[in-house]
Amino acid sequence: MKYSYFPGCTLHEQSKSFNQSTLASSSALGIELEELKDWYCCGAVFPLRADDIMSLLSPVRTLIGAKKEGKDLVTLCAACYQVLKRTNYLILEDREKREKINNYLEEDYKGDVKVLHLLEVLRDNLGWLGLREKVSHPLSGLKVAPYYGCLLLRPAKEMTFDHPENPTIFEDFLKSLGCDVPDFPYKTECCGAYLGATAKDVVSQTVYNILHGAQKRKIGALIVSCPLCHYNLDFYQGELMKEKSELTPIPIFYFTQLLALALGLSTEVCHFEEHRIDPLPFLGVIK
Amino acid sequence: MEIVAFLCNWCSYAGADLAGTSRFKYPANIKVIRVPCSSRVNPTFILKALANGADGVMVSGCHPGDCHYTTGNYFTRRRLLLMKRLLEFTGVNPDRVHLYWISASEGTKFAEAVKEVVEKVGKLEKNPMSSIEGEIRYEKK
Amino acid sequence: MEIKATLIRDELYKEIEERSDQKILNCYQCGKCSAGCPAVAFMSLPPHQVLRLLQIGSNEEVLRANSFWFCSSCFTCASRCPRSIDISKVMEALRFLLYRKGITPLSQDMLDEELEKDTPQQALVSLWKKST
Amino acid sequence: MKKIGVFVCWCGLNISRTVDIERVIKEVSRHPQVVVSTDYKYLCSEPGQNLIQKYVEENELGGLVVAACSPNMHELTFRSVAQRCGINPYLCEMTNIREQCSWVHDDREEATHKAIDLIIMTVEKVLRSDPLYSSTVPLTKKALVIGAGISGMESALDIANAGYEVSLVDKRPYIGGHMTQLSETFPTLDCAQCILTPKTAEVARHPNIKILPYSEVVEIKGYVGNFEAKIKRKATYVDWDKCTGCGICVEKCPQKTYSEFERGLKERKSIDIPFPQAVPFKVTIDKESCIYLKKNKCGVCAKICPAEAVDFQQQDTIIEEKFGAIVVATGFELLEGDDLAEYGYGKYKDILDGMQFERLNSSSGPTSGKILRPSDGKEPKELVFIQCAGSRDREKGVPYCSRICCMYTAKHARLYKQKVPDGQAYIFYMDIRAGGKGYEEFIYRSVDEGNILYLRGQVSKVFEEDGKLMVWGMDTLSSKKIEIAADMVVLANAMIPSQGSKLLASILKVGTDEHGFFQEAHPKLRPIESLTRGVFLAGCSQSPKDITDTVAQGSAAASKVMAMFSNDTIKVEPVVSLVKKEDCSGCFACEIACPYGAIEHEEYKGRQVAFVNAALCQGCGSCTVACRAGVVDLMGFSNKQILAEVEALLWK
Repeated sequence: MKYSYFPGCTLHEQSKSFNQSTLASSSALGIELEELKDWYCCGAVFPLRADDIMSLLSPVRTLIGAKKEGKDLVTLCAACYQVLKRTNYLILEDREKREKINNYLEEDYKGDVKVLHLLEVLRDNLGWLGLREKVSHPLSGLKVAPYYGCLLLRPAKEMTFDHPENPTIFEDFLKSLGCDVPDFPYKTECCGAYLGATAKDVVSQTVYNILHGAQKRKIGALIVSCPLCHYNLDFYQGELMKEKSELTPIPIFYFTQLLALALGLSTEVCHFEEHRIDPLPFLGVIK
Repeated sequence: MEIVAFLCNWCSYAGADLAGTSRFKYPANIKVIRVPCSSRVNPTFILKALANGADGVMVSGCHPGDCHYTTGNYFTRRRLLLMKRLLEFTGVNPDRVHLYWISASEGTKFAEAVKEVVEKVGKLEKNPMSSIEGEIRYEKK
Repeated sequence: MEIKATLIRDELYKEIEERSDQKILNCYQCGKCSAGCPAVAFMSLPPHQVLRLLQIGSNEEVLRANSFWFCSSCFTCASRCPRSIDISKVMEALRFLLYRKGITPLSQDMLDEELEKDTPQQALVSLWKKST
Repeated sequence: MKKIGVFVCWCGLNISRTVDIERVIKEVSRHPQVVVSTDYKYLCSEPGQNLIQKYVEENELGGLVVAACSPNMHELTFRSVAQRCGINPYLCEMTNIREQCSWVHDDREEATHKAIDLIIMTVEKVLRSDPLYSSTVPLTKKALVIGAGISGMESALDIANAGYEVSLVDKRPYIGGHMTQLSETFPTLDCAQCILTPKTAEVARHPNIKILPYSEVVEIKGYVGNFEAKIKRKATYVDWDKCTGCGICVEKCPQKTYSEFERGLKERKSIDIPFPQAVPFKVTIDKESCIYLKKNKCGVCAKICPAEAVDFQQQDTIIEEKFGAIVVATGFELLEGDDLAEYGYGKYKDILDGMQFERLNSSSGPTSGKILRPSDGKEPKELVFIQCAGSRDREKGVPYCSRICCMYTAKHARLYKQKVPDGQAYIFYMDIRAGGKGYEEFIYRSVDEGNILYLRGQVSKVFEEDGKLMVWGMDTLSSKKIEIAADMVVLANAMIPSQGSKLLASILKVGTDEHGFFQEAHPKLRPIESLTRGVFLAGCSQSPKDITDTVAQGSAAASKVMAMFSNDTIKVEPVVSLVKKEDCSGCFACEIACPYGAIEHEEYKGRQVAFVNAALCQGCGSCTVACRAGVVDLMGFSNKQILAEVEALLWK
């Protein structure tokens, strides 16, 4: 199983924990992720203005790069996934925009690259049962809930990742690793995204709501697939702990970190040193 | 400019009536021929209209899936598609023929559609057939 | 307030509709967008009111609001709107109108070096693109 | 050539304001075949009609052109005038110079020109019109009513009381439909069972009604007056002739399964009578869950039945019967599934739909009429109702209004308050649609008596938190986000057509609208008839409606059937296709185009040719275009007529 791989800026730079745990576990599962030779920043946010064609050029260039390599394109960061997938959708559905965009490019792009999230690859190529068989160190005893956030799921018509209100793909993944997965209604609530710098109060509030909701349900840890969700839930959690005595630490994992652990890979690929909320005490309860 | 419109009785003709009851204005170039279903429109009728000098032809039926006769408009859709290709092949601008789906409740849509057809056909040159000496209308009494 | 045809559908209204590619009048004011919005508590106008004020032509009042700077484009509103309005696109259009006038929540001193070091690139790029 | 009379109507000022009528009649009179060209203020009036008659008699006219309003308005009027004058009605045509001329054009010159052109076109058409005659076919005076809910029963009773036989089919093992599940009805709070059971009993014992419960229509052939139906009687695995309904088998059956009647609030036995007032009062075995039918074990019911009625060998049987008319009364269902995911529907036990709440309220329901939470049996003190759950939602649910939810939600809240006096009911609503007799008054009495707090807005999300249901909604009147920690949430789910409607529609060859409701012939003037003659619509099969309207439509459908049955034969419209059989090559391309199966095969000079069954043909003309040789033509809209119109229009 060979795929082109688009790490995106954040995985490439800051979130080594996400990138390296992904690469290590993928290769352990026989999934070859080959980084695109030629890729550009996706732009982080999908342009929402009808007349904003320029912001689409960089993701389209990346898609053209992937097309040249002839393989499906795998990405992990929720923002990259959203931008690439919506760009592709737009190119396929909106002829007028497609023509406009192609006017700016050296070669035409018709929307024919398949953009996949690693979870989709696991589900469709390995299967949840197949994954379960590969797990050497089941994470039984860990009560972990998924935190989907916004960008993977919405808008559902364009993303077609999972049901926008009742997604289950992360749950299936966690169950395959042996985790105990409780109901977590906050899993699709927004973490505040990029508002940290300009509207810190919003992020503090949304993160508090999510963590408090998790705590009420005795959830030990959350998994994410977005570096920004991770940052908000992890970093702001540290800040909130200073003021809110009722909060207990809830480590935030990238889903690939737990995957690496379940596959018995070395904890080094997980780069736990990047975390503000130390996950090690929590991991101690693995049976 | 002369435009012949074939309207199905159940949806589009009623839609045109609604445009009337709602007093939506549209150009007078359009002359309507009522047919029971858009699938009654034989491509021959369209060719005849064009050959006799009509600058444009409009065909309108119920929305796909809403045909009064269940499936008639699906036939229309396929026939007209083919017909337009034939026109192109024979050197007639296929933009002279326009197909619409207008329901009985879409009076505005009908008025807009007529304006659209008149505008589009207006951009084409006058049908050369119209200057050919035609039949004499009737003997004056 | 006085309402007149020329007032309620002015150039600004048309520009918002065009840039967002959304029809504002489609909104029937159920408030579902506001009820699910993660940042509604911080907004001076809840999203449904932004749309309502645009409908009645109170555009200036809308532009004085702070709501769009608290919108994180999480698309919760868009995915639940029974009238198929993508409110996040309306918010984006409003942000654009403002930062074209030079109004932005960003300031030079906002990101100290410490923060810049830790904040993911994704957040910085997003913030930049959403505020300027 | 026939002599044509042209009559131009002023329609008061409606036409004459924009069209120069004097000029029109002058221009038109120059046509050689037009011998009369005249005008009148209101041609449709009595003196107007007499005027036409006078001219016909004086000039021996052979065809009439009436230039007035739309033929959809007055074609029938003027065709009967023609008939009265001894002219075949199909030699009278209308020119629409009102809706499609004077009302849509401002320029007097242009409108006048157009009117002249349109009239000349019609003259040319009438010159090529042939007299057409309606034919008649015999008629089977027996009706099939599909669906034995309140509208189907009403229909069946009316037809039966008029002295005609009726077969009443229902897919459920009992008659009465959804109304059997209801507790009280708005706006009078009548007990549903109390007003329904006398009707079910009457239906069951009526000598002219044959009830066929647990049956489905699987095939319909034929045409108006002469439908041939195949009805499948599903195996109940119990001989109903022997079953006395004693219920011993139900008591002893060890297998439990989902109860449709209780909407999952209570389980039922695999062999069961759905409810104590069921008609017929007979047991049915659910083959999906029965241990004996699945694994060939158990069979305790067969052993214990004192009447020896259980018969595991029973098979589905097919009944074939002829009917003259069909009434479709297949009712509704509630929207379920992922479309309502944000409300936690299907995920949390204490989130109920309206029908489940009816069952909770019903004294014969799972809680004997007490309002208790399904999760823990506690009495809910904070109860949130959400209207428009899936209705008026063009993104996920259905775009239409389900019409009854405003009313039954008010009823629910009021009944709740009666039963839980210290409880509080909240209703999230968008608009209150209470357009019915006594409805608005009912809403406000409910607010008054039930102390209901109406919150104007929608709910965005419902989820479980701290043992409660957290409701995030909006009150758009105060612009406040509302958070309620509720004990129970009741959704007014959208009404959708009942399962199988689409399939039935294709069996009956009638149309459905985009949502799957059966399509009426005309939304205003023919709401009871389907687009297939002899098939009538009643109740929620056609669109969401309340019991009052459902009953009214059931009766209306019956009266249409009775009007048909009051004749011994049935008239067939002459606007049908006709095959020139000497030129037919027998390719049967027309057969593919025909949506009604009206094209039949006929032997002609030793070969197979097409033949149009006039009783089945609806006159769409699709076949005429499909015919490669052009030997199929449509009477009343013939090729020569339409081509003459095209030519006349383009005369210079």
